[in-house]
Amino acid sequence: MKKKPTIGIFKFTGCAGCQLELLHLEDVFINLLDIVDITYWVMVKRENTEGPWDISLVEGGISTPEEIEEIKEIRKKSKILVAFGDCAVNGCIPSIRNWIPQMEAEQCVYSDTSSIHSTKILGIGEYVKVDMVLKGCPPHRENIIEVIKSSLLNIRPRLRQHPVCMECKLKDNACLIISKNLPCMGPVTSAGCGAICPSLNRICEGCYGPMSNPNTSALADVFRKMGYSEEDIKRKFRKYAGMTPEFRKEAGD
Amino acid sequence: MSNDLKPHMAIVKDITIENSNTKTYVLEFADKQQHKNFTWDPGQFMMLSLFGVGEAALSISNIPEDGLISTTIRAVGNVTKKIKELKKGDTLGMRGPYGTGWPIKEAKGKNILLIAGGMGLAPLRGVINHIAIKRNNFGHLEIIYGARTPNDMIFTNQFRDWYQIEKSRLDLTVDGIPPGTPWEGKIGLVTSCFPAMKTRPQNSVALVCGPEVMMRFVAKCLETIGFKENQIFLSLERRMKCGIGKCGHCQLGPKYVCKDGPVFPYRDIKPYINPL
Amino acid sequence: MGNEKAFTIEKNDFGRLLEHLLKKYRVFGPTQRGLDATFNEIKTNDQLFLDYVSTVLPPKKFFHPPRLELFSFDLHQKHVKIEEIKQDEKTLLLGIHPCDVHALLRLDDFFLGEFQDPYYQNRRKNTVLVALNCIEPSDYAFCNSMGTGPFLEEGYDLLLTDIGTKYLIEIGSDTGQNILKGIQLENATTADFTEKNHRFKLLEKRFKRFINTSWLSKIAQENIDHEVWERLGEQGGVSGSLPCLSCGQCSLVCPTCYCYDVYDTLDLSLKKGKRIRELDSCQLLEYGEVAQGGNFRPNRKDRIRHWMLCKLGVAAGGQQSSCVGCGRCIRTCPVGIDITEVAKVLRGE
Amino acid sequence: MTKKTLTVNYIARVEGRGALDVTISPSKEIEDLKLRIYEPPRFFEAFMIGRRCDEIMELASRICGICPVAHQITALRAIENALDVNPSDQTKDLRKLMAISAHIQSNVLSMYFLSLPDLMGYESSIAMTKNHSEIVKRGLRLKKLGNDITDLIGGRAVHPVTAVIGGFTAIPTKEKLSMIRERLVDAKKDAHETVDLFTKVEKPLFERKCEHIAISDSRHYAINEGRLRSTEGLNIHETEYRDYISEKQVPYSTALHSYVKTRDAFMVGPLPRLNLNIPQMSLDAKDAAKRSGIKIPNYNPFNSHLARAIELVHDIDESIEIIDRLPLKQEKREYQSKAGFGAAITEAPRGSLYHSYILDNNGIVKKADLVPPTSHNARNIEKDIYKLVEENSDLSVEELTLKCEMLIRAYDPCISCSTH
Ligand SMILES: Cc1cc2nc3c(=O)[nH]c(=O)nc-3n(C[C@H](O)[C@H](O)[C@H](O)COP(=O)(O)OP(=O)(O)OC[C@H]3O[C@@H](n4cnc5c(N)ncnc54)[C@H](O)[C@@H]3O)c2cc1C
Ligand code: SF4
Ligand code: SF4
Ligand code: SF4
Repeated sequence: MKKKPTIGIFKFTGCAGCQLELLHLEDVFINLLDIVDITYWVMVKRENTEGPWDISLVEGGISTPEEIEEIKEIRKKSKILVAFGDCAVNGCIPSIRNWIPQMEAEQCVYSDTSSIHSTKILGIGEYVKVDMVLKGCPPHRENIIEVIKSSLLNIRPRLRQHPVCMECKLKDNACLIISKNLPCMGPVTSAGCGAICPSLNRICEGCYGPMSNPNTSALADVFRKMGYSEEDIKRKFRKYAGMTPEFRKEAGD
Repeated sequence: MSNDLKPHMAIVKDITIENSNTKTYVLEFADKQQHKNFTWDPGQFMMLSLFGVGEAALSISNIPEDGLISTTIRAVGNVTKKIKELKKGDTLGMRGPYGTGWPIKEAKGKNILLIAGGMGLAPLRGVINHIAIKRNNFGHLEIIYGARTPNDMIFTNQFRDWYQIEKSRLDLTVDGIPPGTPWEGKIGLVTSCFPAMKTRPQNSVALVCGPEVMMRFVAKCLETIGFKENQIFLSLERRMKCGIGKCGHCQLGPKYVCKDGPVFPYRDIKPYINPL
Repeated sequence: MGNEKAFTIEKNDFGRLLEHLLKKYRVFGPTQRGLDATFNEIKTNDQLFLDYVSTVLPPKKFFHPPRLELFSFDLHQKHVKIEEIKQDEKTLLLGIHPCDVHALLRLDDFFLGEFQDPYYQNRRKNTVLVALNCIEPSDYAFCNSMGTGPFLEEGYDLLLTDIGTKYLIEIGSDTGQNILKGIQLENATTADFTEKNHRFKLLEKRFKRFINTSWLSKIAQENIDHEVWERLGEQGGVSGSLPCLSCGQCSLVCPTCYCYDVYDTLDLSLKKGKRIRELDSCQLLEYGEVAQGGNFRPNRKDRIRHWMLCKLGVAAGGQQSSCVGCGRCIRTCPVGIDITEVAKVLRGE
Repeated sequence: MTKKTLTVNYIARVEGRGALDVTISPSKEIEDLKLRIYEPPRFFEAFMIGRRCDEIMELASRICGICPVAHQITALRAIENALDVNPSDQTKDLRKLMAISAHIQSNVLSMYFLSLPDLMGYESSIAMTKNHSEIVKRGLRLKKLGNDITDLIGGRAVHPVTAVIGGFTAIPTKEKLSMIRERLVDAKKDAHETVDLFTKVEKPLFERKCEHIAISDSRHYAINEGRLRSTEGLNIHETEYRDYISEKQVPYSTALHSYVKTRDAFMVGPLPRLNLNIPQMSLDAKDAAKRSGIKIPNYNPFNSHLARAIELVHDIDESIEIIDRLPLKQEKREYQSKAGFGAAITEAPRGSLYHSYILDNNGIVKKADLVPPTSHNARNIEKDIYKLVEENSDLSVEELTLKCEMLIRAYDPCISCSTH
C-alpha cells in the first residue's frame, strides 16, 4: 500500500478551538483518516512521532522564547506548514495585550512575575515561512478540508480573500449597516466563514482578519458617521487582527 | 441543447519539452468522430480542464492540417502546473475552439510581420506554419521573437525550419543571458530589433502577441513608423472562467476578449489597454 | 388595452388564486424578512408580502443562482464521467416588479444570445412570471428614467396591478392564459383600466431619483479619465458619499450583473467532485488577476469605474445601459455611492 | 529499590500544554510532585480592561475552544448582573439548552476520545477505529449531536455568535428544533450504551475524600445558575465567591491553584455535580446511575467518566424538555450602560467557572476576575496523584506513569482555560 501523507497538529498559545474544529469534522473524520496518517496530535494521541510531516497544522500564536525555538524546529520538519487559525496567523484576540506594557499585563494576573516570561504575541509567520494560511477564529471546517485536500494535490487552495459582504449577499441578507445602522466589519473582513454572523442578525466582528486590499479608512468613516468614538473604532480594529498591516492604522499605536 | 460549459474528454498523444517550464502537448478528442469534425483557425483557443483543479484558456499552437491539436503550455498556476505532470495517454477535459483567430484571410497577399514575446509565440506558430505551406498566398514574412532569456524561448528546435522559409527573416533577441548560457543572437527588448526590421507599413499587417506591456509598447512603436491602427493585431490575455462571453472576467471596455478576441485590431482596443 | 381578456380578483380573495397556482407550480414570491423583503418559496397566502418595495437579492437568483453546481465528475476511470446537473422543476414567480422583469429581458439577451447558457435557459423556460406593477416607488429607484417601470408593458405571463380593493389581472402570453383556466374570476371593466391609468399617473410624480439617459453611455465613455473615479475609489466620495469599500454588494444585488467565477470541488476521496459557478464581482481585487501576479484592475478606482461604466452601457454588456433603475445598489451601498449622482457629475451637472 | 522518577513532558489527550514530574525516593517516599502547567498565559484579565461590556462574551469565548459556551454564558451573566439586566425565561432556556449541548459535546469528547483509549488499552481513538469502529462512531455521533445543537442556537459550534447581553440576536426555527428533538430521542440509546460501557470498563480502584464543589439549585439540575455548594457545607451566592475562595501562584505552573480559604484544595466537575445534584436529575438518569451501581457520594475521581455518562442521559432528557417548552418568540433586547460589579458562576463541562467584572459608567471594563474549572482542580489533581502514587509505588515506572496520566485525564483538565 502506498504510504499515506503524514499530518502533524501542533498547539502554541491559543485556545484549542481550531483543533476542535478539526475534531468536529465528525461526518468525514473517518474518511479523512483513510487518506492521511495523523502522526502527531498530542491532544488526541499518546504516541506521537518526531516527524517529518507532509502537512503541519499549527494552532496558536508565539508568545515565549521557547515557542520561537519550537516553531523553527517544526518548520524544519514540515513540507507544508499551515498557519491554522487566527492566533497562528496574526495573534488573534490575545494580541490585544500587545498594546499593554508586558509588565502591567503580568502583574494583573500574577503576584510573582519572576517565573513568567511571555513576550508580545505574534503569528507564526513572524518567525518562520508559512505555506498556507487558514484564517478564522476558528477557520471553517470547509476551509480546513480545502487546505488538506489541496496540500495532498499540491495545488493552491481556494480560500476566499474577498469581503464577508460577498458571502452575506450570496445568502440574501439585508446589509446591517444600511438597514439597522450597525457597525459591521464585513466590508473589510475576509470571507470564508459563510457570513455566519450577519445571517444571524449579528454584525461581523472581523474574526477572519483583513480581506485583500481593504478600505479600512472609509469603513472607519462610516462608523464615525454612525456616532462611534475614536476609542470604539480602535477597539474594533484592535481585536482579531490588530497586528496586521491592513488594520494597524485604524487599530492605533 | 448542447452545453458549452461541459468539457469533452481528450487524450494526450504526445508531449515535447520546450523549456524548463513549458511543454507542447498534442491532443485528440477521445471521441474520434468529434475529432474528425473539429477544426480551427490559428489564434483560437481551447478551455482545458483538469477535473478537481480547474480550467484554463490555452491557445492552439498549430494548424488543422496537422490533424491533432497542439497546445503549448507554461506551468504558472494550479491548472497549468498540474498539466505539466501529465504523461502520454493521460486524459483531460477540452472544449472549444473559442475566439477569433488571426486575420489570415485579410492578410492574404500582404507582407506579414510577426512580433512575439515569451509565450506569445505559441498562438503565432500556427500562422507561421500556415504561411509555410501556403507560401505563395503571402508576401514577405518577418518574425521578431524576444524572450527574457534564451532558456525561456519556445519552439527553438523549429527555428532552423523557419530560417528556411522563402522570403522570410527571423530575428531573435533576449532581455538578458544567465551566466553560462550560450547565445549568439541579440540582447535587448523586441523593440531593439526595429531598426533592422525589413517590413514596411505598405501592404503589410503586424501580428503581435506577448505580455500586455510589451504589446502596448510595440503597438506604439509600430504606429510611429507608419503602421495604421487597423494594420496592427494584438492577441490579449485575461483570466477567463467560461471562454464564451458570460463570466465577465475578460471584459475590456465594450469587448469580451474571449469572443470578440483574443485577437483584436489595435484600433478597437486602443483606449482600453492603457489600462481599463 | 382592454382588447385582451383581463380579470380582477378581490384582494381578500387572493388566497384562492394562490391555491390555484400552487396546484401546478412551486410558487416563489416576496416575503418579509426584518425590514426588508426577499423572494422565497410561498406555501400559504399569509407568507406573501405583495406590498413590498424592493427585495435584497433580485429574482436573478432563480435564473442565475448565486451558487450553482454545473456538473459532477468521477475520476475513478481515466475517461472521466461527467454528469450535468439539471433542474427541470416547474416554478412560478409571483409578484415580480417591472424593473426586475426588464432585468430578466436584459439577461435573456445576454444568456440566450450567442452561446446559449443551458442552465439559465432551462430555468427561464420552466418559470412562469406573474408580474406586479409597483404601488410606490422605492426611495432609491429611478426606473421611470430608464423606461423600465413603474408599470410593465412586456415580458410577463400575467400582470397584476393593485387598483384599490382588487388586483387587475392582465394576460401577457398563452401560458398566462392557460394558467387561469379552471378558476372563476371577475372580468375586468373599463373602470378598472381607468383606475390603473390613474394610479400610473400619480406614481410617476413620486420618484425621488432621476437619471438623464440621453447620450449617457457616450458621455461616460468619453470620461474614463474623469476625476470622479479617483474620488469614488480613493478620496473624497461623490455627493456626500465616502469612497468605495470594494465590498461587492452593489454588483451582487444588481438584477443585471451576471459575472461569475468557476471552480472545482472534490470530496475527501479526491475522486469525485463538482464544478461550481458562483456570482462574482468586478469590484473585487481578485477579479482582474491573471497568471503570475498580474492584475488588470489593481486599484479600487479602476474597479468602481469598470462597474459604473458597465452599468452605464460602456462595458461588454452592450451599448445600451444594463441598469434598469431598481435602485438596489444605491440602497445597499454602505458608503452611500449613488449611480444617479455619478451620472450627474459625468454630465457636468 | 532505587529512586523512581516519572516524567511526562507533554501530557497527551488533554487540552493544552502541561507536564508531570514525580520523584519517589528509594524508601518509597514522594520527594517531589509537580503538575507543571507551562502553557503560556494570554492575559485575558489584563486586556479585557478597557473593552466594552458588549464585547466581553466574544473575548471570553476565546479563552477556550472546548468550552466557549460556558465562558460566553458566564461572561454574559456576570455583565448582566452588573447592568441589572434580567433576561427572559426563553433566553434562560435557550442558554441552558446551549450549555447542555456544549456539555454533551465536551463530555463525549472526554469520555470517548481522551480517556476511553486508556481504559481499553489503546494509544488513541484513531487507533481504536480498526477494532472498535462501532464505539468510535457512536462517540462521533453523540459529539456531533452536541455540536449541531450548539451550531443551531449559536451559529457555530466553536465560538458561537448569537448570545448577547439580554438574549440572542437570532433564535432557531421550530422546524430545525424539532429535527434536533428527534435526534435527541434517538440518542438516548447511545447514551445508555455509554453508561453501560463506562460501567463495564475497568477503572482503577482509588478513593480520596476531598471537598466536592458545584453549583446547585433545588428546582433543576444546575448548569447556568445556582448557589455554590459543597460536600463540606459551603453554600454561598455567586457574589460571595471571593469571600470564600482564593488562588495561589506556584512557581512551576502558569495556572493558579484555588483553595477554599479556611480549608484546602477541592474538586469540581461531573463527579461533584453528581454527588451534590443527583436528586435533580431526570428519572432516566437516576435509573442509569442505579443500573451502573455507582455509590453516591463517590470519591473515586476515575468515576468522573461514569458521572459524565449519567449526565449525558440527563442532558438529553432535559434538552427535550426545554425544546418542548420553548415559545420561540422574537424578543426585544435593551439595556443601559452603568457602573457596577457583576459576578456569575456556571458549571462548565469540567466544573464550576467563575467570572466577575467591574464596569464604569460607560460600560467599559475596569477589572476582570476569571477562575476556570481547571484552576479550581489544579491543586486537587496533585493531591490525588500524591495518594495514587503512594498506594501504587510498586508498579513499574511505565505503569505508574500511565495511571497518573489516566487520573489527570479523568479530570479532563482544560489547560488553556486554566492559564487564560
Ligand atoms: C486566450 C488565451 C490564450 C492563452 N494561451 C496560452 C498558451 O498558449 N499557453 C500558456 O501557457 N498560457 C496561455 N494563456 C494563459 C493561461 O490561460 C494562464 O496561464 C492560465 O489560465 C493559468 O491558469 P492556472 O490555473 O494554471 O493558474 P491559476 O492557478 O489560476 O493562477 C492564476 C492566477 O491566480 C493568482 N494566483 C497565483 N498564485 C496565487 C497565490 N499564491 N495566491 C493568490 N492568488 C494567486 C494569480 O493571479 C495567478 O496568476 C492564455 C490565456 C488566454 C486568455
Ligand atoms: S451586513 Fe455586514 S457583511 Fe453583510 S453586507 Fe452588510 S456590511 Fe457586509
Ligand atoms: S445598477 Fe443599481 S439601480 Fe441599476 S439595475 Fe443595477 S442595482 Fe439596480
Ligand atoms: S456597494 Fe458601494 S462600497 Fe460596496 S463595492 Fe459597491 S460601490 Fe463600493
